[in-house]
Amino acid sequence: MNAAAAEPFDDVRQRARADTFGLWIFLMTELMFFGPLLFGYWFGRVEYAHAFAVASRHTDVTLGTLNTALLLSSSAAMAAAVAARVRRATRVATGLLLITFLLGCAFLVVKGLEYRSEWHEHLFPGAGFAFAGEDAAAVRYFYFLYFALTAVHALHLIVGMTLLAVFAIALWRGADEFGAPRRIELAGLYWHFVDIVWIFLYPLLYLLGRSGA
Amino acid sequence: MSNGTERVTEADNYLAAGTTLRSWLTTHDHKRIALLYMISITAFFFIGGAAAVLMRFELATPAGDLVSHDTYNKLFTMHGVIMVWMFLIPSIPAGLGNFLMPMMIGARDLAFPRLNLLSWYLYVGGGLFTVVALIAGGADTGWTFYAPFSTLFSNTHVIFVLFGVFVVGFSSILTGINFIVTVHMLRAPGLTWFRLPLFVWANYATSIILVLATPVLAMTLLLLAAERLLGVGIFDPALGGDPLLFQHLFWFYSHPAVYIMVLPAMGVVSEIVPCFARKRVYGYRSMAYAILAIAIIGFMVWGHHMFVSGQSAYASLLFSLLSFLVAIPSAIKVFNWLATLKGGSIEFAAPMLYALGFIGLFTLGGLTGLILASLSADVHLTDTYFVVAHFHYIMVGGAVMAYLGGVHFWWPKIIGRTYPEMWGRIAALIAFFGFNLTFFPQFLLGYAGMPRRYHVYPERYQLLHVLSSAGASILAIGYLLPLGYLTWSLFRGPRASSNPWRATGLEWTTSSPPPPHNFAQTPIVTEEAYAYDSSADPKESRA
Amino acid sequence: MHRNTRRIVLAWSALLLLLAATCASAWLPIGVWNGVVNLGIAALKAAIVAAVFMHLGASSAARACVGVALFVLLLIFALAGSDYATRDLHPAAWQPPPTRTMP
Amino acid sequence: MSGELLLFPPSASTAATHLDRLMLALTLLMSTVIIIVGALLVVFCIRYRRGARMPRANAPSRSRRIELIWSTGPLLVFLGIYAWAAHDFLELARVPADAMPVFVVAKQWMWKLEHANGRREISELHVPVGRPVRLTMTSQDVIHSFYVPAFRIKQDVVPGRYTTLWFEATQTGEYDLFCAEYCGTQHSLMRGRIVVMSPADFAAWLDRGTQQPSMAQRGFALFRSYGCDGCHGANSSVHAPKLDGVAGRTVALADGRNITADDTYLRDSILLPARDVVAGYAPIMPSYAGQIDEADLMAIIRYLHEGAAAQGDEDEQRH
Repeated sequence: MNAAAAEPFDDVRQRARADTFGLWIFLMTELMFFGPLLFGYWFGRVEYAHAFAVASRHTDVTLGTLNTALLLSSSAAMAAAVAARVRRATRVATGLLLITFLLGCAFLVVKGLEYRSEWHEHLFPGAGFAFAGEDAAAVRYFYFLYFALTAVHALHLIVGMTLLAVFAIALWRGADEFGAPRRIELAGLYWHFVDIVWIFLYPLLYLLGRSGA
Repeated sequence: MSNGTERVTEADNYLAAGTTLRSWLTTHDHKRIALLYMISITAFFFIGGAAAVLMRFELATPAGDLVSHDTYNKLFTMHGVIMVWMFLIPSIPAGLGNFLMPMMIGARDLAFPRLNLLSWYLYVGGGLFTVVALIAGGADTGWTFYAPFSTLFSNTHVIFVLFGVFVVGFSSILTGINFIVTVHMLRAPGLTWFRLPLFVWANYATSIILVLATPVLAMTLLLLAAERLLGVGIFDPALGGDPLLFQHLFWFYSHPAVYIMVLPAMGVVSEIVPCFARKRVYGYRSMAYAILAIAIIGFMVWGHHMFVSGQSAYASLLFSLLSFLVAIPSAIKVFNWLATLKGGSIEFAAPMLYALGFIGLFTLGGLTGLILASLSADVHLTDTYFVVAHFHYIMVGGAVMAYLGGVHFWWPKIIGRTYPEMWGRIAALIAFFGFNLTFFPQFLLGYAGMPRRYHVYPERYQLLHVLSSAGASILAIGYLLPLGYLTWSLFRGPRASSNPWRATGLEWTTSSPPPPHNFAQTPIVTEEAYAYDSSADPKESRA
Repeated sequence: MHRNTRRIVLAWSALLLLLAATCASAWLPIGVWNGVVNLGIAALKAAIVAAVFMHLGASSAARACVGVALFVLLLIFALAGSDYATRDLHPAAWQPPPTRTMP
Repeated sequence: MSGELLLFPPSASTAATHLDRLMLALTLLMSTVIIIVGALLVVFCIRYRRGARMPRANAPSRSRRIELIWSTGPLLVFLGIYAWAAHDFLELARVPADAMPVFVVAKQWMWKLEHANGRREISELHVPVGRPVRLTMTSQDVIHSFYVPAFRIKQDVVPGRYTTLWFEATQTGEYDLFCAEYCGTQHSLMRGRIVVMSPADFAAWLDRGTQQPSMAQRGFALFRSYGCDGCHGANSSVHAPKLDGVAGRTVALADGRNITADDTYLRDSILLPARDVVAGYAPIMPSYAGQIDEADLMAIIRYLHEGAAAQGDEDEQRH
């Protein structure tokens, strides 16, 4: 009796439903993980409404919109990859996984560019924070949340991208068992969750106060 | 259901299924992982307990003559952190729950066996890391880590302790996911939701809290560490933040956490009382709904920790009302346990003594909780020993009593040997008496105005402190006894039959200790849980 | 074009259109309604991703999961929010004491 | 305080009498419930122990009526307790208008208190009996908590904002002051005394203090020494808002909002002038964050409250 896992499920279909349900619960824990940051944002927006509007006008909305488009497209590519894998069109699925991975890389590159320009403008909320306008403390509070939210999101994105890379390489090398359709589906669920988080971060961090209200 | 009483041959017994250390450390068997958990939980319990005993000796005298201010502050932080995260939260869900959940629903194992092993490694890794940090320098912030003291003014190993607790948090999350999926998808045929034992209900509701509240703690501790390391954050008033923001986020986790600690204990008591009263539990359906109600309303009451913290008066009114509502399901459960006793045929075995002790002490703890939920009383009593006594009545009087009761009740099933019954009863009585002598004087101390976390105190409180310290040493004996005779029973206890207490429940239908895959073939469930009949006079004596 | 792929492309174009809409609406001087419109569109986009890409419609257990999690998440905003909404004293600026003791 | 066994702290304030009445009722209620539950537990255990000849045939295992009673019953009792306690709590929250102001600055491990006429005390507070006293408190470092068991009052002192607390002593004597929120190494030494005196003794004590200017006068001196009057003075050429009588007035801000200039707003404007700029003025005021001590800040704000009276008035200003 080796230490192999006793297979608690009788059939593979039930195993797949359990994995999906388990992953959905995990995604909900990730949602709660973003909770405190979102509440910190809500607190800042209520207490320092004016300063938040001023600060968010300093974020680069074109790069933000571009990033959102990239991530939405990567989500679509991922969904197509999952559909292809389920249809056993492995070649197509591998290609689409690669496209999703590249779109993820593009997102990180654009994000890196944004970070670099904000670093030069001394907007990083560390010791070197310098903001000419009024109420620098509240602007610094906004920028802490901006960097915290985008950094935690980027971290989750990187985890998703490594998953994609591993599956793409496995399928490329023909390891059909490792790259089973239900596993690709699970990776897809995780990727779509990371995309949904960004869908909400985009208006909060980039579109607030654009209209000068 | 076959009521096999034949002795278990060496071969098909999960304990003998591999004796090398590697077989234990890489096991996927939920029963072995449960044992690994119970060993590490017991070790952490006695480390935290040692810190408590040291504090009680220090507090026997008004002057700070045993340990310095700093050491005392580090002691109560160590006691808090270890007892909350390393003992109370994992004890019943991860210890007993891991062993029993699959067996009670007729499954071969949890839904994700490998994830279960990972959660143990996260628990032991995070736990050891925290204990080393606490001993090697310690943190003096209290287990509540209030900002801005923990972020700007404490110069101790706060970051290490935060990281340790952060890792242990993920172990709870994984256990929660495992339990929820298992209860939903792996129930034996015929085992509908309302035929589940209440222990399964309790752990299911606890898993919902674990899964939803622990991530909030993880992010809050991360923000605290960021503020302490990088000087950036949302809690530092100089940076536009608000210290009460930390308290809101911390208590949003920590109040549901106290329900994580007490709900499984209620589940254990709901198993023990019907078995030793030989009677079906009273109002099974309302008990199940009460468990779910506690889990959900438990998320809405955290503001009663902040009545005097500068929170707005209107929010305090709202939280006080919600805190009174969450007390209703607990009251219903106590009445149902009492009603189960009526008309039963009660046997006072050790598990039953622990369960009866739980009912009494949990009721007193709950009632004093109501006093603290009353707004004007809380203004006087919060942050005093009244609060310390209240939550120890629920945690030690409730959760620890139920944990010990559960360990004694399922010991024959887990180890395959019985413990010395007389010693079991003596230990339960000593623990009950020692507990009351330790914590009842603290209610009086609290009302007399003795603040919490005080290293030195005015002389007029000394007599009550001496009583409490005396009680603490008796309580320590009450906890060391089981360590003694249970270890003896491990090696030389008489072999146990598969159902020594003639209890209902699927875990008792298989052999003791159970085979690696629990059941020869998956059992079919045909009737309600707790099919006891107190009028049938017990003929054959217990094996 | 495979039936499934057509649904995905359709959803993708809807998402991009909504992105353009929310971005454009940000410049309309409609005051507080900006926030409402932006978050509304974001919720719509999230719903599309969840329904079409994640097949949330298929499993009721997952829907229950999302419902409970959102409810509990909103509890933080509702109850802690009630404190901040009704707290009379605004947080005054705090100045670190002249001699700051960093660890 | 002698070391005898103390079960009940002295009841020396209006809040204490209300609280003791509530506590008596709660203790009686809770002890009856615990006695009933305990008695039922013991009686059932004895009567229905194994081997006792008792009728056990058809013990019911659920009854909707009983379960309804024992859930709505406690609910009604709980709502009653809630209403009573909430009423007392709201009384604690409403500060009487004629309360004597005392300013408290909590600092790691000591209390600095200051009366309106400038008399300062460290970890001791002298108050007259029978007169409401309002404490305006802030902290210079971590969260502390002003706790007087004899008055049954407690309020956390949070850095970054003012918290208020009021009491009315009903009995002369000396009572303990504790810090109830853990605040670091010597948290248990951050204790003090509240000395309640008769009004006459208090007035004498207030004067006998070392002759020093009233708080408002000290505030005026600071107002000058920090150069505030350079811009805000009556005859200054700089375009800055005039401050006489500003405290309590509604101020129109540059971004269209108008707020009442309470203590917090005045304090904000000194430390973060650029946040709420007054309409019609440029944000050119330098920030004084990190330069003015909390106690001096309170003195300046006190001066802004009393305005011109404090400038010319040399003799003792009794409040």
